This record gives sequence, structure tokens and C-alpha cells, in this order.
Amino acid sequence: MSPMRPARRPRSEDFGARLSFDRGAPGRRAVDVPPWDGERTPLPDAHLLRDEVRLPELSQGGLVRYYTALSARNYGIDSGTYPLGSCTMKYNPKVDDLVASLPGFATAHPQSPPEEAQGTLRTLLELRHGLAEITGLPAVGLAPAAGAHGELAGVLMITRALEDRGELELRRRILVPDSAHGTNPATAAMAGFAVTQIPTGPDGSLDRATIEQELDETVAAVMVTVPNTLGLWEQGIEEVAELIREAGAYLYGDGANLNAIMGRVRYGDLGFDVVHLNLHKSFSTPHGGGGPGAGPVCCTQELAPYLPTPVLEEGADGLVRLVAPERSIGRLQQFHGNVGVLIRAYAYMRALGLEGLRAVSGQAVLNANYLRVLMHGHYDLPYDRPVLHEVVFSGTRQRREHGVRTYDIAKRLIDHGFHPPTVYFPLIVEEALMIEPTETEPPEAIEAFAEAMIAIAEESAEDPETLHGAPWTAPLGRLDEATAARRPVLRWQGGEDGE
Amino acid sequence: MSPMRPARRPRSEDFGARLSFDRGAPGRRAVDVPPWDGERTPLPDAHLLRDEVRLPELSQGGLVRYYTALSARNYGIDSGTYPLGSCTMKYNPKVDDLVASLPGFATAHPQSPPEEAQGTLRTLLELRHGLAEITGLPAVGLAPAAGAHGELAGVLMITRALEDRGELELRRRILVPDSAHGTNPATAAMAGFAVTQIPTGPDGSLDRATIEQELDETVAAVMVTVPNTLGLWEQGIEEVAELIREAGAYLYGDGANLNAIMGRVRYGDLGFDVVHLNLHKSFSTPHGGGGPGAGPVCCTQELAPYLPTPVLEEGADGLVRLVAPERSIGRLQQFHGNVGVLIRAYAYMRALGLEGLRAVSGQAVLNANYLRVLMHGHYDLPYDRPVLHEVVFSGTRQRREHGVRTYDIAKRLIDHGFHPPTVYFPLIVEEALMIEPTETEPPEAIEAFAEAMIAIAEESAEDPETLHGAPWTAPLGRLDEATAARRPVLRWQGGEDGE
Amino acid sequence: MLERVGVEDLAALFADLPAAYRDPVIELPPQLTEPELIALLEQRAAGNADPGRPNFLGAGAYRRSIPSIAAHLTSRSEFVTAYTPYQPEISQGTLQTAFEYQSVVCELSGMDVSNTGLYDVASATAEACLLAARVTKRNAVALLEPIHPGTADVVRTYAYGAGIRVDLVTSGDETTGEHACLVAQQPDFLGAIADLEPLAEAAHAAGALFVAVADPFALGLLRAPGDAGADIVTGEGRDLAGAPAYGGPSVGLFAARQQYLRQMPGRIVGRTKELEAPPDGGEPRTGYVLTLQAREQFIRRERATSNVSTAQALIALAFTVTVQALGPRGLREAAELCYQRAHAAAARVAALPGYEAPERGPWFQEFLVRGPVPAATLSAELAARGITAGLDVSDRAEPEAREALLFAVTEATPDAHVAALIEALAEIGAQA
Amino acid sequence: MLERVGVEDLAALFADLPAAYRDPVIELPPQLTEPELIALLEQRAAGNADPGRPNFLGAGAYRRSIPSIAAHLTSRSEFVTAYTPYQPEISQGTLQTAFEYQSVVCELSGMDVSNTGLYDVASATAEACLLAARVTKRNAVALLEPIHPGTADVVRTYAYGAGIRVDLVTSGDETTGEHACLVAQQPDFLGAIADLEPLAEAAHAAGALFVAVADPFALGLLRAPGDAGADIVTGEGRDLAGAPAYGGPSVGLFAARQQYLRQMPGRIVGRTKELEAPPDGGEPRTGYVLTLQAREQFIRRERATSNVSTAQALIALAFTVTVQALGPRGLREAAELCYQRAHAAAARVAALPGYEAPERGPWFQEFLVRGPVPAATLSAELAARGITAGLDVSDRAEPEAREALLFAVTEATPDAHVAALIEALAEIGAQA
Ligand SMILES: Cc1ncc(COP(=O)(O)O)c(C=O)c1O
Ligand SMILES: Cc1ncc(COP(=O)(O)O)c(C=O)c1O
Repeated sequence: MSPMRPARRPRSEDFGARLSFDRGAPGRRAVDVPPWDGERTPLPDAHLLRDEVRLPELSQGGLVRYYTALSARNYGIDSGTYPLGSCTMKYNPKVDDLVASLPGFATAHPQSPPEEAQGTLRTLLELRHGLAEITGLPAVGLAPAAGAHGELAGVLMITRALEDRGELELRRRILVPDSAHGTNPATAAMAGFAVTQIPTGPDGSLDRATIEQELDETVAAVMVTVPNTLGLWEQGIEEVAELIREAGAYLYGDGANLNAIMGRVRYGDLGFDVVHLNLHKSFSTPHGGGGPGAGPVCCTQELAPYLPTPVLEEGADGLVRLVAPERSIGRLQQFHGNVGVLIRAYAYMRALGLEGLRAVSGQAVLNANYLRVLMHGHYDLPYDRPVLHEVVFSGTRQRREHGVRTYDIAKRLIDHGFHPPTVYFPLIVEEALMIEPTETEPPEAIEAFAEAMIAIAEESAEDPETLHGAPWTAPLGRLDEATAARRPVLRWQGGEDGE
Repeated sequence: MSPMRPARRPRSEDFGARLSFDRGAPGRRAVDVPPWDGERTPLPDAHLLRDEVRLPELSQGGLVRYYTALSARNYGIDSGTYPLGSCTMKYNPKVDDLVASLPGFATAHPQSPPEEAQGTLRTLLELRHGLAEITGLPAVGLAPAAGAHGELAGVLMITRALEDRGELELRRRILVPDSAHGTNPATAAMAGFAVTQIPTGPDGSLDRATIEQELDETVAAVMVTVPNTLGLWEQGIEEVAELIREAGAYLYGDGANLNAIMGRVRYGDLGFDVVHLNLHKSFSTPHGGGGPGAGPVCCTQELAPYLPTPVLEEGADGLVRLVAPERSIGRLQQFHGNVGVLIRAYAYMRALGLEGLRAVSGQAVLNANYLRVLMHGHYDLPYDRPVLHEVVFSGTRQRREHGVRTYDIAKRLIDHGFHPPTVYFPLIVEEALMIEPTETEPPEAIEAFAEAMIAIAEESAEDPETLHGAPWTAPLGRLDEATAARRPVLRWQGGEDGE
Repeated sequence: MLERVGVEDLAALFADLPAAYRDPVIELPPQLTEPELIALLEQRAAGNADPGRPNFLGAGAYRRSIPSIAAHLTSRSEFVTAYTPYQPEISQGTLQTAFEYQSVVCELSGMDVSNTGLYDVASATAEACLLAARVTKRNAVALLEPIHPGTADVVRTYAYGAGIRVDLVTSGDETTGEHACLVAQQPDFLGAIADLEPLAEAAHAAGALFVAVADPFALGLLRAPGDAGADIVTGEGRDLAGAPAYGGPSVGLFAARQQYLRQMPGRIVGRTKELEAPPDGGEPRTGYVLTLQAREQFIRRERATSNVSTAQALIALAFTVTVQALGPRGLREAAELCYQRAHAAAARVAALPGYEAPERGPWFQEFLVRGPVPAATLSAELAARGITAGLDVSDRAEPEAREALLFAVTEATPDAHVAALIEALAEIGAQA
Repeated sequence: MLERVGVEDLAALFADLPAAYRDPVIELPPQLTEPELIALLEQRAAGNADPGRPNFLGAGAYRRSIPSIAAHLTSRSEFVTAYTPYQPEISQGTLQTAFEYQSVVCELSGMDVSNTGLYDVASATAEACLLAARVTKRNAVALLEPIHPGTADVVRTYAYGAGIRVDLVTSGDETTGEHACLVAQQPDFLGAIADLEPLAEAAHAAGALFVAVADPFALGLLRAPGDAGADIVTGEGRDLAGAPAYGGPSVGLFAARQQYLRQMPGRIVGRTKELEAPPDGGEPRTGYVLTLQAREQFIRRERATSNVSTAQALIALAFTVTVQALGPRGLREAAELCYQRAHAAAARVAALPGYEAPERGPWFQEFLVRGPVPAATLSAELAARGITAGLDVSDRAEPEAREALLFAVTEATPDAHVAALIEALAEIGAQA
């Protein structure tokens, strides 16, 4: 019967063609609004008021079915292995969500007097202590909403410090490795600096010679990612730090990859001046399909006066308060940061303790290396050495020999039940496959992933067509991204009906 | 490419073959237990203690992925139309779950003194008032955990009443229509009565002649479902009630189908002595894949003294208490009933009010009739008349002409994206398709369902093979139920490994 | 729609209803919008005791530490909003989780087979008595004291309908040839750990079945009743599923020896295979189905083993997730922690001048407390101090229960609550 | 695994780390098990104000009635545990909901295009200023008072890096040829409803863009800024997503006219089709993808329109569900209810002897209160009575703000709280 069966599958609905706006029917409602039985105050003048607003009209059941069906068209860490390099997609303990949503935390008003928010403030204070201990940097600002926001904070702090030193006019350059995440140069530019790219040496670390020659009195800072985006330790970073200090510049650390070294080495000890962390990666707060996150900045005493507003201060009266550092770069958000995320991160830190955090980095690194050896030989490994949190393979061989691109390999992984790794980053590795299993993937999952990758390597030799057309089993096939960009359709524009 | 594509679908995992017991690995844990740092009391004598217990060992992430994947292999009312006849699968407002889980309700201990449970007790008291109003029966017992439990309560109440009348030895029979739900005769038997079946007349109501001739001094009660399982009103039930009273027997009402008549007619007014309700149907508490539910019994003042323990009583001091009716049949549960479900039902009742409840029955009946006319002519309709909450078609034509059974039609509906209706019940309709859309399905869903049924009627003529083999698109194909019963495997028996 | 249906208004659809009784006057409170509803029920919930109030009640419901994932997974709407799994191809979630439940219950109880759960422990125990009566063709059952009065009462209710006599006995040796079964609770109603083996022997010697009513949490530590000779094991799963919610919903565990399988009440899930290989090739895959339905009401009708239909599937799921999250070591550790904390608390109470904690042999999580004042007074004095005392059992026959309250302390009872109790007791003692 | 990796212990994997700094001493509190963790954080949460305490703070965060389905749907783990949707074939849930969000934001704001959301309203407004500077090639911006000080401060922070001057102006006419944009808040920081059209005209007359910072909830009632001539609309979505959580996470709405599309910061989702027809035949199906990525940091690097990467997707989803659950009529009704309740409360306050509620024209949900005692005293007196007063704005320049507190009353402020406030104010007034 098999051959006939596809015919027996009724045409699958074009689910994406109908938005909530195209469902339901006029007059339907998901919730009612309480009536106003008091005296009616006349509304403001008509020219201040709006005409009809176009929004979907669905019953509650209709709306719930629509979004529930949408959720089924998503893949999360609870669905399976999600080895996005640089993104540290680890399992998120559910208890963290639970405690963050306790009514006492959830209903706290951001303008509350400190007496009415001590529970939150003390929790943040202890998180701050923990982050200072873990990074070896004494001062911490919790305001940044994400990693890039933390980068902006850090670079602006350096800017203001240079201003106070009277060297801001002179120091207009920031050195950024060619392996850096895009947010690094983008941030430098947002802060008004020129970006000079530093090449990566054959050992996967910064090319020392270039640094030495570029390091002059026009350099404001060097932004380094440790461990770097190749999953490798930045060799001799502590000496580089020394050079930078001598040159009168600052060493900025991108700490998004903290997961590999938690509890094993500290940025402060190595000579970093300021570092941002991605708590939504290393500290396991769920990523939510693109946030919210939290990107605290940790820095030296020298830079502490420049931290973004607010910072925490414990008064003699035992009350924790929010204050503005004297030379603060100012606020980064209207209020105090992504507090809900910070509480999750605190819960995560308390559940693990030092022991646990060291176990995390240990297992994360072990898993990455286990994957490295399992896949070894089947894909090119440009930097063929033990790695830390992630390993970056290259699809060049598959491309050269079989015309199969990393893009195809990624799509084929979907058919094998996995979320693909990060691809085409870092830019210095062609056809890059950047794989970060994280510590929460069990050995059998890493083995299954490696087997899938090996099977795909074989498929790329035997049946490249299958890879070019993949995925075959996803809710949708490959999408036309070119047309999407050429003729952008970015919002509902009115359409048919029926819930 | 199409023909090749199935080959491109990697072999799908036999998910069901590996239970949680077969996943994970020794030493993994999903949660830790706090250490005991106090003084250790010696454990009881070894012969009182157990040896190892065999349970799965999974990381928290592993366990969460396993059960999340399982949930994706389920179909609920939030997934789509679920027209199970007699089961009233309507959308469940989420707010009902929210309020039932408020800590004050959730943490109340069943042995609490009344002073510490007034919030719950007053809520139950008001629910009781509402149910008495809706059924027109003044006394209500909330203890039964489900419909069948309510039936047992009702029949035992009748038993005790007869005992007090000294007629229990004499009245050993209960009359039950041949269209009754299986729980009715089963309940009568559990209470020690003999069951006499009453045939259904051509109009879909009880055969009056048979009743009149069977009604004698050996009859304890007549159990009638109103509206009945054909979705029809029981013609002349009020006269039958009169006959039953004259015969000295009791009229028991199965109120599981209340949804059709809420706010429009009341059991008490019609002469019923005792009725059970299915709050998990009519009052929209979610069914949970097979409970929990709640099956309150409502009865006349005459039967009130026999209600199951406990019932609610409001004291002169304004306190609501749980008490035992003087001639109570006793307890049905160790404690006070499925309180969490009762609170949901209360919330549902309050959200709707009388207006809303009448709108529910109105729309439920309109929807069932809409479906009836849409499907009319495509399937046999043994009782071809306007219906109330549900309509019972028959697949006899398809079976006779094309050798397609109702079973096949049901399975094919799955391919069309719907949960099948109830099949082969009521027993008096051969190849029965018992369809209850409920009030929460929008017109377009009812139309889509009818179209699918009509398409299937055509398929059964053109391509019966497709129906015999259906479903083709579900997580699994048809299962071997015969072997399951012949060689029962009812528990994990040890197996392979790997999370 | 009205038009298509051929009526001009909704009323016309109800024409069959007797006109005399149609559209009666019904008094219900007015509709509430969602915000109003939430406000009302928050206010109601606040009418119960503060969830933070120290509470030492047990007597059938115990405070447990429930892993957060239990609520998380159980709230998946695919589980919550499904009906009983009549269509296995799209109900594997409910079916496979039920199979997990059956497996867990068998492991804990030491039994061969389990159903998917009944209403609660008491109704499950009543069903066990009915089963025993069916297979032994006897019409009396013996319940061993101390047994939960609620359980005994429910057994009487079911027995009344079935015409079965219920005898309360104080020793297994009182089991006679008239008895279909001997029922014993583990731990018993006053908290003591029973030695089940001699009881099983006594029952079997009389040709009766032995039914153990066991706390599944305690079975993390205590001998599996199956090993001790039980023929049927019932129990309450609610405490491991979530908060007590004033006593329900619950889930009644019901497991038995293989030979009673076809006499069991309730749903049973079995493992099987697809009838055909899947479209994409390969072997037929594994699936789960409701099985042995010939026992059930909807097929057997008046000859069914029970009338049960809807039970407590969602609570059974939460119970399963909790037990599996704890795992073999976690469950043992949690039970031991409960035992240690309860004994430490009891020792502190007994050390207070004027107080004693009379023991009836080894016990698990509940202990009797007799104070310098009558039980009722002690309870009232504690209430006045914002503490809910253990259950007053001073009306019971057991000598140890004289003027005693039954206190429960578990792994989840906060230290601060125990400290508050000790302080209050000392204060009351000093004033007595 | 260690063996397979070829090391004999974990330490060996960290050999690259400089020995001198390896394994430092780190002081962290000990590990907590889940029950201990929950107990600790419940205690912490209790260290905040009781959630039931009457609280009249607004000033950027407002209490809203959130439909229960918002939390229900947003907690689906497929949404919660996904990353930014880099693989559209298995990320349609995140992508299509983001497209719904963009559509809702465009409808509310009257703009042509929206991104998927930025960090919060203030950072979104700062990005708007940077965009304006880029397209006008000017390096000053004008912020119209009264504007939220937090918003102004964040604009300054971003402007500092970009070398942009920030002028606070008190009238639209102060916009000059130096200004890249005029930024006005709706309703303004002191609660008044601004007439945006003349402001837009003033800005455009000066060749500047007009940026409206609008409360999306108020837009259920108030004119869409797009109709009034706004070029960019920013706003805060947090209040319609859920509880304030001490101010974050939030979501910054950012919508603009079509011509600024390629200058927009942040992610944008576009609608497209499959490249090929599906295996089972039929037309290529509709899908959603991240688009116009050439603007973004990971491609453009130092020439990107912004450095933003991770934003606030999950909050944007909750915002979308709330707005869609309310629907067109519900949103209007809720906004009107808010307006009515706020005005009724203000009238009751103003009617109290010794109190006035100075108005600055029509207003929405926030009103100024001046009492018989200084603002600080009034606030303290209310606090002493268990009520959290409105924000003290007595230090502001606006004459109406002199010795005034800024009270917020919304559709979700319980009547009982307003009653308690009136009573307390009367009492304080009587004692003054
Ligand atoms: C190495 C690195 N740096 C910076 C970032 C930016 O962090 P975020 O996305 O939280 O802004 C990321 C992640 O995107 C990253 O992987
Ligand atoms: C008509 C009828 N009566 C009785 C019952 C039994 O109710 P429950 O399943 O709650 O025991 C049902 C549903 O199963 C029913 O549909």
C-alpha cells in the first residue's frame, strides 16, 4: 500500500496563510470588560480620539487554539537538542520560572519606595555579589537588558573614563578580533568609535604581532571574547591585558561564553577592565524565542563610578537602595533592568552553588570535546585541538566534493530531529558549523547528534539532492527568503474570514 | 521529486517502545532532596523496610522532554473540534483553572476546622444554591467524584428510602432504557438491583406501553436520561413521572446531558426525585484525559435525609459547616468530594449567570441541529427529527453499500483533522455516529466537520481501502487491540537504556 | 444558521419541551467578567486559612514537596483538555502516561497489575472489598483498626448496596471464614507502621484476601505490601500530585495480583503494536490502548466489575511525574527525611514538661501528643496562637489516643512551623 | 566519555587556562535543593510589599487587567524555550506570533511598519532619536516636557555615545533646524493627553521627524499617532503583557513610516512562501522569516543600524495575546473604563476639603493631587496608613506639580483601594 499512501493524506492546510486577523468573526470576544456603572465623565474632544482600531475578533477558544497550534510549530530546548553555537541553549529549570513569578516579586512596582521592595532588592544584591565573585570584578551593574546592551554600557563606561582622563579626542579606535560576534563592532560604532579588525592566528587566538603594532595612543579599547567564538581559550590573554594597560587602553571582555569557564578562571584576575555576561545563556534563563535576557556589566573599581544607573547600595540602616553612580553613563532602561530575568538567574546560581557551577563548566567542556572526537574526520576541523564550550567544524569538504553547503547540512539535520547548530559564524571559518551541546545534553543525545551528522556526511556523497531539498519532515519546506526581503510583507493587510 | 520524498524521511523513532524506565541512566536525578542535618533516629526494623524500588532515573531535562513529547501525541479540545457524543467536550475557560489553583483554595487541608475553610465552604454553598436552582431540586450533595459516582449515590439514596418504607425486600427491580449509558445498569447492579430494559419507541422516547406494564410493586426506580442519548427530548416524561409516583417507585434522572436544557426546563419541575449532573461536561471543567470530574446529586426534600456525607449547612453563627444528613447513605470519598473541580464549576456558573447558561443551551442545540441539516442525506438518520444537544447518525448505508464500517469512518476523520465522534453508542442505533458539537464550536468548524463527513461518505464509495487503512496521518496507525487483550502487557517489565 | 436549520428563533428548537414547564424562573447571581470573577475568588480564597499558617493536620492528607515540573507538565493543555482516550491513534499522550502510572504503582506496591486509578483511596478500598466478595463468594469484610474512619465509612456505603457486612476488628486473628478479605492500613490511622506479613497470613489462613491500604510515599521506605503477602493494594496518590485542595481531586491507587486482573474495576491500559507497518516503512510501532474493556460498564453494563467511568487521570499523571522526578533514590531520601523530621519534632514535644508522645510501635510521620490540658483545650489554645493543631483523636478506643491529638510532620513542614509549635506548647504548658 | 576524549580527568580539559589563575577561590552561598530554594524565595518575595496593598504609583508602569489566557499561552514551553528563530522551518511559532505582534503595533500606532520589539520604551525612543539623526544627518534632538525622566535619561545615554545633543523643550515651536526630531510623550509624564498634530507640524516645519512615545493601552481610546503625523511611534508593552515585576522585563514598541524601514533597529519578520510545493502536493505554503537582516549587526557589523540582538520576544507575545484577546471593542471599552474610573477617583479626591486635583487639560489615567500638607508629608502619612501614594513630583517645574503627588487609577485598581485612599486622605485632611 505504501506507494498509494501519500494520496491518502488530505491536503494539509496552509496554516500560515491565515492570521488571527483572518479568523474569527465580527462580534466574537475572548474576554469581556467590566461595565462602568458610575457617573460618566465626558470623553476628551473628538479630535483627540481614535476611530475604529482593526484587531482580530475571536472567541477565547478560537484564540487559544490558534496560539496553541502555533506553539506546536516551534522547536524549543524542551523539544530536543538545540546546539546553537555561542547561544548556550541549555535546559532551563522550571523552578526558576516559578519563583520569579511569585506574586510578591511579580507585582512590585518599579517606583516603589525601597522599603516596599526589599525582597527584590536584596535578591539582586546577592546576585551582584555572586557575579562579582564569579568574574573577579568587584563592581557590577545589573541594568543591561541583554548582551549587546551590556556591551554598550561597557564601551560607554570606557568612553566616559577616557573623557575624564582627557584622552577621548585622541583615542578613537577600538580593536576587535575578526572572530568577534557582530554585536561587538556594532556596539563600538554605536559609541562613536572606529573599529580596527584584528586577525586570528593559526592557533585560533588573536594575532599577537598585529595587536602589538596596532596598540597605540589612538586606541580606546580592545574587545576580546573569552573563551572565543571558536570555542578556544584566548592564548596569553593575560599578557595581552598587560600590553593594553601599558598602552593606556582598556580591555573589554565579551563574557557571553562564560559557561565554559565558570568557577575555573576569572576575568578580573586576567586583567579585564569590564566584562558583560549573558545570564540568559550561562545562567539558564529561557530565551523566549528572542528574549528577554539580561546582560550585566562587571568592572574594576576604577570604572565603577561610570556604571549605568541604577546600582545597588546597602545603607547603614540595612536597607538596599537604588542609586546613581557619581559619573554614571546614565540609564539604559526607563527602570531597573530585566528584574524578572535576574531573579531567575539568582535562583539558578543558588541551586548550583560553586560546586554546581564548576560541574556545569566541566560537563559543558567535556560534552563539546566528546562531540569533537565523535565527529572527527567526517568534517573538516580548521582548528584541530581540544576545545572548551563549543567546537567549530567546517563544511568545506562537503561543499568542494559534493556541492553540498553547510546550509543544506543544517536543513537536513531538521529531518534527523535536531535543531541545527549556528552556521556561517564565526566569519573566519568558511561553511562554519558552530556546535555547542551545553552541559545539559546527556551522552546519548550527543552520540545521536554525531551519528546524524555522520549520516548526513554520507548522504552528501551518495544523495546530495536529498540535502539540497531538506527539510522534508518539518511543518514547512525551505522558505523564499529572497522575495521576503525584496518585496517585504511585514504586517497583516486585511483578508478573508472564518475562525 | 515527490515520489522519492518518503525515502528522504528518516525512519521515525518507535517512540512508544521506550518508557521513562527505559530512558535516562543510573545516577541521574530530576530533583534533589534536602539533606537531614539533624540527629538521626534509627529506622524501623529491617523486616518492615523495603529493598530497592525500580523507578526511572532521568535528568530533569530528560523527564521534561519525555512528557512534553508525550503531550504532543495527544489531541485535546484546545487542539480542535472534539465532538464526542454524550461527552460535551466544550472549550474550558482558562480562568477557571487559575482561580481553582489560588493558594488559599489549593492548600486548604481537608481536616481543617470550619473557621479555616470558610472561603471554600461558602463557595461550595453558593454552587449548591445554583445547582438547586438550575435543576429545580432543593437538596444537593456535592460529594460524588463523577457521574457514575453520582448515580451510585442516587440509587443508594433510593435504596435507603425504600428500606425506611419497609419495601426494600419487595422492590428489587430498576427499569433502564435500552438507550441508557452503561453506567446506569452497572450502577443499579452495584446497588444490588435487577435491571429490566425498557425499549425505545419509534419516536426515540421510552416505549410507554412497556413502562406501564413493567411498573409494579417490584420496581424500585426508573432511570431515565433527559435529554436522552439520542439527543432527543424524552416525550411525556412528566406523565411517566406521574405513573412512577403512583406505582410507588422513584424516578432517577441521568443529568449528564444537562447542557441541552440548562435554564430552559428543570428536572424537579418534571417530577424527578433525584438527578446527577456531570459538571465536567455541562460546567466545562476540563476532562483531563479521564478525570477528575464531579457528579453532584440533586434531590427532593423527601430524599434529602439520605444524601451522601458530607453536606453543607450554614449555621446561625454564619459559619458554613460540613455535616452528615441524618439518614445519610454515608461517605463516597474519604473527604468531601472533588473540591478543585467544584470551584471551577462555580467560577463557570458565575461567569455565565442565567443569561449565559441559557445562551449555552441555545447555542449547543442550534449547533447540533446545524450539523444535522448539513450532514442530512449523506448518512442515515434513524430518528429523523430536530434534536437537542447531539445528533446520532448511522453508518449502515456505508456499511451495506461499500463495506465501510463506522469504525473506519471514525479513523478517517482523524486524517481530516478532527477527533471522531462517539461510535457504536447508543447501542440501539447500529453503526452509530453520536455527534455533539457543543456550543463552543463556531459555525465554520461545524461546517468544516460536515464537509469532512461528506467527503468521507464519498470516499467510502470511491476508495473504501483508504478508509479501511485510516488513519494515515496520525502519530500511529491502527493498533492491535485484540492482541492487547489476549496477551496483556500492562506494565514496564525492564528493558534497554539511554535517555 | 437559524434559517438553515429552518427555525426563526432559538425558542423553536425547544418546542419538544413541555410548555407548562418551559423557561422557569431561576435565581442566579449576575454574570461576572473575568476581572470581577478573579477578584471575587481571590477574596474567597483569602477566607481560608493563610497558606503560611502552621498546620499539623494529617489524618489522610499530608503536606509534600512537589517538584515544580509536576505542575508544569500536568498543565500542558493536550493532557488537560483531552477526554478518556477512546481513539488511541491520537491519544498516546494520555495512554502512555497512564501506562507509566500503572508501572509506577506496581513497582511501589509490589503488585502484578494496576488500573489507571479510581476516585480516591477510600472508594478504591471499597472496590477492593467488592472484588474480594466476588471472588470469594463471601459477603462480609473485616477492617482492621485503627483504620481511617473515612475509609471505613466509604466501605460501608458500597457494602450497603452490595449487601455486605462490615466488621471492624482489632486483630488479624479475628478474620473468619465469613470474611472475603481483611483490610489493613499502612501506616495505620494513628501513624504506626504495621507488620503486614502476619496479617496477610491470618487472612489467608481464613481463606480471605488481604488488602493493604498503603501510603505510596511511605512505600519509599516501607516494605512493599506485595512482598508481605497482600493480594490487593490500594492507596491515595493526591499528596504526591499536588496541594490537598480541601481533600480533592484525589486518585485512588488500585493494584492486585495477576489472578484478579479480570475482576479489576476501572480502566486498564495495555501495550500493543500497530496492525501494519508505518507508511514510511519499518516495523509496526508500539502503542498503548484501553484494554480488557469486557470488564467495563459500557460493554458489560449490569454485569460490569464496577460502574466507574470518568476517574482521575490528570491527578494520576501528576502523581506519576512526582514519583519519577524523585526517582528511586529521591523517593527513599524524601521518605527518610520525612521520618527523621517527624521523629525529631516528636522528641522535642515529648521533652517539654507536661507533654508526652505515646507510641504504639514504630511510626512514620504522625505521632500522638498528650498535654497538660485536655486535647480539646490544647487544640483551642494552639488555634488561639495561630497554629492548627493535629486532629483530635481523644474519642478513640486505643489507650494511647486518650486525650491525644494526632500531629503530622513531614519533609515539607517548615522548621519555623515546628519551632512555633514547640514555643506555643511550652507556653501553654507553663500556664497549665 | 573522558576516556573517549582522551583525558584522565576534567581538569585536563582546562589545561589551556593559565595555571597561575586557574581554580581561584570563589565565595558563593551553598547549593540549595528545590524545596529549600522555593522556601528562600517565598520568604524574599514576602519582603516586598503585600501584593494586596493599595498602590497608586503609575509614572510609567500601570496596573492592568490581563486576560488569563495571556499567561497560559505564553507559558507554552515551545515558545519559552526557543532561541531567536534562525531556522524558520521549525520556528514558525515564534515567527508568526512576531508577525501578529508587528501587525498589532502597526494598527495601534497608525504606522506602516514595526519591528519585533526592543528592550523597553526608553531604549526604543533612544533608537528612534538615533534613526532620526541618521536620516536627517543632524546631531541634536528635542524632547518635549513633561516627558518621563527615565526616557529622557536613556536618550541622553545613547546620545552621549553618538555625540548627539539633547535639548529639553517645553513647546513644539522650540524645534529648530538643528533638531533631528521632536519627541513627545502621549499621555505626557504628568498624565495629560497631548494634541499631537500641531506638534507634528512644528517638527516637520523645522525639517525634523516627529516621534510619539505613546502608551499602547491609551491608544485604545486616543487618536493613532500616525493619523496625527508621527513619523516614528515608540511605546511600552510591558503593562499589557503581565505584572510589572519591578519594571522589567519590558518590551519597547517601535513602529515607523515605510520610508524608514531600512533604517529600523532590531529584528523584523516578513511573510513569504515555500520555495517548492509541499511533498503531499498543492501550492507552496505561507511561512514567516526574519528579513531585511542586512540592517543587522551580525551581517553589517559596525555599519549596522543598531547592535541589538536578543530583545524581548516573549513579552511581545504576551502583549499581543492580551491585545487580541481584548479585541477592537474590548480594548476600547477597557481604555474607557480606565478613563472613567480614574476621573471618578480624581473627583472624589478633589471633593475632599483641603484637596485639589489641578488639571493640565484632558487626561487619561493619572492625576495630580495637592493636599493640605506638603507632598512629602502626604506621601508619608499615606504610607503610615498602609497605602502607597502616587509619585512625588513636587520638584518639577510645571506649576500644577507644585507640592503635588501623581496618582494613577486604572481599570484594574480595586474599588476598595480607592475607598481606602479617600478615607485616609480625609483623615489626614482632618488632622492637618
Ligand atoms: C559571543 C556573543 N557576544 C554577544 C552576544 C549578544 O548577546 P545578546 O544577544 O544577549 O545581545 C552573543 C549572543 O547573541 C554572543 O554569542
Ligand atoms: C449519559 C451519561 N451518563 C453517565 C455518564 C457517566 O459519567 P462519568 O463518566 O462522569 O462517570 C456519562 C459519561 O460518561 C454519560 O454520557
